[in-house]
Amino acid sequence: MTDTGAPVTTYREALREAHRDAMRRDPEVFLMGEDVGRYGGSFAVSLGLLEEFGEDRVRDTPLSEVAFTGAGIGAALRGMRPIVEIMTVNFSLLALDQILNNAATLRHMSGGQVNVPVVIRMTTGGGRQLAAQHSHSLEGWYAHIPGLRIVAPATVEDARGMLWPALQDPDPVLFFEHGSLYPLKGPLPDPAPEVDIVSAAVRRPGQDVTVVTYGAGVGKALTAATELAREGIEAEVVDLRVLRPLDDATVLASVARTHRVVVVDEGWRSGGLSAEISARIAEQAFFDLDAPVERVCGVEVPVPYAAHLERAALPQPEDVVAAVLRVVRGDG
Amino acid sequence: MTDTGAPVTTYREALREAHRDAMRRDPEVFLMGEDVGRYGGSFAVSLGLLEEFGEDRVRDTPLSEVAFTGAGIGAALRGMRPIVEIMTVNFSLLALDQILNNAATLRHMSGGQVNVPVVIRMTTGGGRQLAAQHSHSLEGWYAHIPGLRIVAPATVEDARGMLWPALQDPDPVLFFEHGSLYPLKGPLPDPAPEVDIVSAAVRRPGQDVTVVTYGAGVGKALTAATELAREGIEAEVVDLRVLRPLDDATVLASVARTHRVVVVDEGWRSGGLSAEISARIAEQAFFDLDAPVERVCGVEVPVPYAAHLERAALPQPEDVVAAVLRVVRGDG
Amino acid sequence: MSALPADRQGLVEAGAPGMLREMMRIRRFEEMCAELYSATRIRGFVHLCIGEEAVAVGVVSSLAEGDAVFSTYREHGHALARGVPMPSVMAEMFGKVTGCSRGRGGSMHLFDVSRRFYGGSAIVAGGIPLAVGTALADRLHGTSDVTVAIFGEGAMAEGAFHESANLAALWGLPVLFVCENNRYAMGTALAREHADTDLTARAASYGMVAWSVDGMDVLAVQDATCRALALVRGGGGPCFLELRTYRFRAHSMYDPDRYRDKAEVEEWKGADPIPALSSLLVEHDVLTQDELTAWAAEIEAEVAAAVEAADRAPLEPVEDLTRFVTTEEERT
Amino acid sequence: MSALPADRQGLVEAGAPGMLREMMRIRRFEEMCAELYSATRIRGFVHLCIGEEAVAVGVVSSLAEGDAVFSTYREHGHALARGVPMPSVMAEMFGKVTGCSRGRGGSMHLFDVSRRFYGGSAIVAGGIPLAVGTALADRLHGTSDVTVAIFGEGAMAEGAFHESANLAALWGLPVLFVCENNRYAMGTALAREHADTDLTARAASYGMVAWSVDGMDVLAVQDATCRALALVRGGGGPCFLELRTYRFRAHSMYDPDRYRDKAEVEEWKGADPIPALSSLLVEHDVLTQDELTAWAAEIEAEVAAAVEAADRAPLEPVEDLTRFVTTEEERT
Ligand SMILES: Cc1ncc(C[n+]2csc(CCOP(=O)(O)OP(=O)(O)O)c2C)c(N)n1
Ligand SMILES: Cc1ncc(C[n+]2csc(CCOP(=O)(O)OP(=O)(O)O)c2C)c(N)n1
Ligand SMILES: [Mg+2]
Ligand SMILES: [Mg+2]
Repeated sequence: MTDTGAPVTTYREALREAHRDAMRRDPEVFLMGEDVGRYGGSFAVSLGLLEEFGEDRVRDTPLSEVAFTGAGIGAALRGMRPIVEIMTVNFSLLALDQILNNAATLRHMSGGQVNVPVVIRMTTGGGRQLAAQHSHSLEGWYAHIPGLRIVAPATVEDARGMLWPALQDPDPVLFFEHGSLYPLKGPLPDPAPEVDIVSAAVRRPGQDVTVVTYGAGVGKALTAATELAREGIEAEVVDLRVLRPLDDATVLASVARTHRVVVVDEGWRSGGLSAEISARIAEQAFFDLDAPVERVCGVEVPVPYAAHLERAALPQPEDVVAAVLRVVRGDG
Repeated sequence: MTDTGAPVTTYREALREAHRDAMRRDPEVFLMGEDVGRYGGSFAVSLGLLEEFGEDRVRDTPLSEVAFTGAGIGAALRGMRPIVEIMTVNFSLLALDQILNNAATLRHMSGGQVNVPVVIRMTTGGGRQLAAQHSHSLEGWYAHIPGLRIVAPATVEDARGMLWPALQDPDPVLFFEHGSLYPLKGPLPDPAPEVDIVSAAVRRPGQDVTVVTYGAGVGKALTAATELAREGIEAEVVDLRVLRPLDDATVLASVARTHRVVVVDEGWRSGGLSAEISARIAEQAFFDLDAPVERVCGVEVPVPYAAHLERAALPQPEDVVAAVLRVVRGDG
Repeated sequence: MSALPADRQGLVEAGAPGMLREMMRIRRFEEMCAELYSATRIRGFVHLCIGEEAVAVGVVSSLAEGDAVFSTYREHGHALARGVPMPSVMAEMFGKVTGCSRGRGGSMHLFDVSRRFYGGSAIVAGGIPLAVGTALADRLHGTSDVTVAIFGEGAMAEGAFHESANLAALWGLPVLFVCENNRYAMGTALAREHADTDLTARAASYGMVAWSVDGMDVLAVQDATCRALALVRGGGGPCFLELRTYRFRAHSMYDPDRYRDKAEVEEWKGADPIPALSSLLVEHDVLTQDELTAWAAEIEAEVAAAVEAADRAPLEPVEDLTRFVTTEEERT
Repeated sequence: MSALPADRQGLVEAGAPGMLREMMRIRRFEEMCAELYSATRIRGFVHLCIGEEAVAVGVVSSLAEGDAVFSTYREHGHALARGVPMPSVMAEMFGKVTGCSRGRGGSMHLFDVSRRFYGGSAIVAGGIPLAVGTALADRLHGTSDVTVAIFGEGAMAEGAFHESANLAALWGLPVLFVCENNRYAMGTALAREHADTDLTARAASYGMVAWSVDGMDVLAVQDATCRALALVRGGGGPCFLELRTYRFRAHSMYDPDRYRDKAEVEEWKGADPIPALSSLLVEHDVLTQDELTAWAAEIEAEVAAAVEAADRAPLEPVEDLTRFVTTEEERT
């Protein structure tokens, strides 16, 4: 993004600083998960936090996703502000029952007696040759669950800014960090700006087509937009930021301007989040659309290890370009 | 459905007969799950099977969804044809990792070396005042997973007929029985007709609107269609039958005739299967549509216990009627 | 009956009369639930603890005010013993807004957070991890509160139990694990659930102190609970109690109870905790038969009043369906 | 070194020379993997078993042809010891179509079903339930095959381990549970993973026979494995072996290994199974130094040839990406 003169940092460091800041501000905040302490976090997000905050507040857990996720929910019931790190979305399946049937449900089921202000962070996505069991993009599943808020920071600023409002939310928030973003560099003003966990953001304006995406898709969409600009097509890139509840207004406002949409989502196509975006646009802006909404998604295969196959399995900028050309020019 | 003179049976009995038949035909078939034996199955589907087939082939398991689902997958790897009964979709979350990361993935990840011919059956859905943790409709999540086939019998004939082809499938098949359907009565010719696990079925023809649904939605849609007929609107009811891979052709053929669509799905609206149906229709039949696709879905709340609230939370025939009127007449 | 010295003064000091009365109250309440279920005034799943009242009363009456309780779907007794008012429990089962969970939870989800009664969980073993979490919070907050996790012997086969037991023991958290061993998980007998039926050995393998107690003897249950609580409260880490008991009724109102010998049921009925303690107290001149008769009448009236109040109580307006899904909505 | 009688004949009869050579082969192969990883020829996650070769060789070389193996992501040694050809393992890591999983699996997912080597699982403990399933199938088929489930000590904290151990023991299935206790799960030391670090006691609590063995002594591992296999094969139900070992390298190629004392690592390197057995065999005149040198050269050549072949091997055509997701596709 543009040079603002602000100091440059990485997504990883921004996340780490967000943790440090939250733990300094609120003694009820603590971090818990596999290898968040002595190892420094499997993606080095929490490096140094154990040393600064001690064992009580930076808790290494055994390989027990059910128990420590549930324990985070339980501590939240008691008014604490736990950050549970589940290493990756792949392992979160083991704890999905806890997230759905407890975190998301207890408030409603108890008639409003409890709050569950837990934040559950996890890495998501593919692209690093980690093969089928380690490359899932399942945030779309979580976005299906009433009672949860789902955020997916795509920028350094959001990595730095989204944690604090997530911790302030009285309800459970899931926090998805795409594994390829940790080394991402970007400017971060000091003091770090506050951001919301409510709205989508237009990352690049354009009048010819709306590209709706989030997470690692944002960078790919921006790359595609640069390419398209060379062909005289100005794509507007909308970063959803929040996957539940979806900020329809920002998306629809863009569609009202461009009349054409491409949704980019690394998850498998059938039944993915992209389908929901597409369905909502069709429902709410049917007569605005000049062409059917296109989806650029993960191919419906378990993600393979081999680099060339993995690349082919995941959306790439050239796929976005091709889809935009289809919706703009009606190319087949 | 129409009176065919065939003997009448129930969905539950049809399922039981399907099990009996499969176990008689193929010694590799066995049934395993919580309380399938001595208790007779929590919904009495397997009543009497233990007595007929013995403990080796009708196996009561401990409360260990991970282990017995995984064991079913393992036995399938070895060429057996296990039927794993997970009491309800709600508990299947505990075994979701096994289903996604093993059953659905092993074939691809091993480069085609293995098959996983397991059938996993479970009850789904709400409507019986079982409250939030026991009323989920999550088959849409499973329909997102490449490598699985998902079936959802809505009729007595399908309850009787779908199990055998599911067992013949060399890949994993998930079998969703809506909890409200077990007492459903319907005709079943003797011998039971063979059915496929590939195609959708038109359960009622009509030229004014297509109602796409499955499972317990079929009965509700048919009730709505009867009501609508009184107002001169002929709804075509499409029973998806197979939720993955979706039979687009049958749906699109109907849309090409009717130009209007209502999707009925008990699952929560955002990110549900209904979104995928809607998105596909928009993608493939955009210029056929005279109105945006409407979705009639579960309200986005954990399903409440109280009867009147539960009723309001789930799609009802009158909601289908209202949606059809909106798409047909443009009523708001 | 009890292994404890049963002299008049000992019985009075132990609070035996109050515990007897509480058991009678729970028994009568549940008998009424069964009647109301048959009359279709209560719906959903209802699991009675008739026969197991000594566990509910012995354990829960030993708790301090600040202690927390996580129970199961078989929790009427625990809720009443914890002081959740009978009318609010009954109203909950009627699905009324005056119910302790506003009618959203039903029999399986009784909540009263003002009494630190955290429900009512219908995913077997799903509440246990939460108990680890409140205990963690209490420890980090420096209180001396204990969290009690109640579950059946069937639940111990679930991974959630294992992970939670290990985590609580590893971290030395103030959790009292209470296993109601009623010898069956639905229709599956103990010996078909656990490779080793010595449940205290299983618990001890996590380094917890574990006892096995006659769960039909409320005085023994109380004594063991008090000793265990003292240990846990004193910082000794978690404890485990196995309470050997039996349910006199079927698993739920749906269960035809085909899997147990009538003789076995009858034998256990001989150990019914209520008549045994009644006789003991009359024998030792702690109570007279007239007092017992008076109690029965009072309880009858209390139950009748609860039913009547529940009957007359209002339903929550359908418009409020989506309340309590998230907290934000409440604010607006 | 070994507790076993170590005379010349005993060593020869135990096959010590062959086991030494196999350990050398695995070691050299893995050193090469590390080099190739640094050279970015291999990608993804790679977990080396350097230091743990005595476990791989001692266990796997004791198996009969029909026995099945389920391993983890740290499985190069198991695969090679099982006879999976080195070129096909190396090609797999290069992502080539000649790889044992056609390049789809990578280092974490080596499959060779012709040798009943069922991979390579990257969800910790996720493969253990499958082993219960193949053992069940083998039992139902009346074979005398044993399934070996290999996992780390960290995996024993997962619910999947608990459920599987209980199920296998409950049903008396022919499973050999092999725990590679290398004292760390990523950066988390044994004592921070398990409340009770006596892993054989944990296993024994399921009623299984369990031993603890010096995992740095290939002869001791072999001896224990053979005894355990005899027990399991004889119908004694599952057995459990804890093999005490240590990884000399970091957890994966990503791990900066901050959590261990250098001194601890050095001390364990003193127990390196390869030089110890080499000396023993030379001492007892079973081998000469020249023979060892010749082996090293042969192995060097074998590894080099595997690398060269992998390098020259073709990639799978991108068009084949969606093969092997389901079997149907193969048929067409
Ligand atoms: C995870 C899960 N699996 C299955 C069920 C269905 N189910 C409800 S209660 C029950 C038996 C539980 O037995 P136990 O833990 O001994 O408790 P009890 O009912 O005897 O009090 C089963 C199988 C469930 N609710 N949750
Ligand atoms: C369910 C799950 N949780 C976490 C991880 C991340 N992870 C991979 S290996 C590992 C440590 C496993 O330790 P152990 O079982 O002792 O095996 P070792 O690596 O020491 O051989 C962890 C935490 C995972 N792959 N799966
Ligand atoms: Mg029980
Ligand atoms: Mg380890």
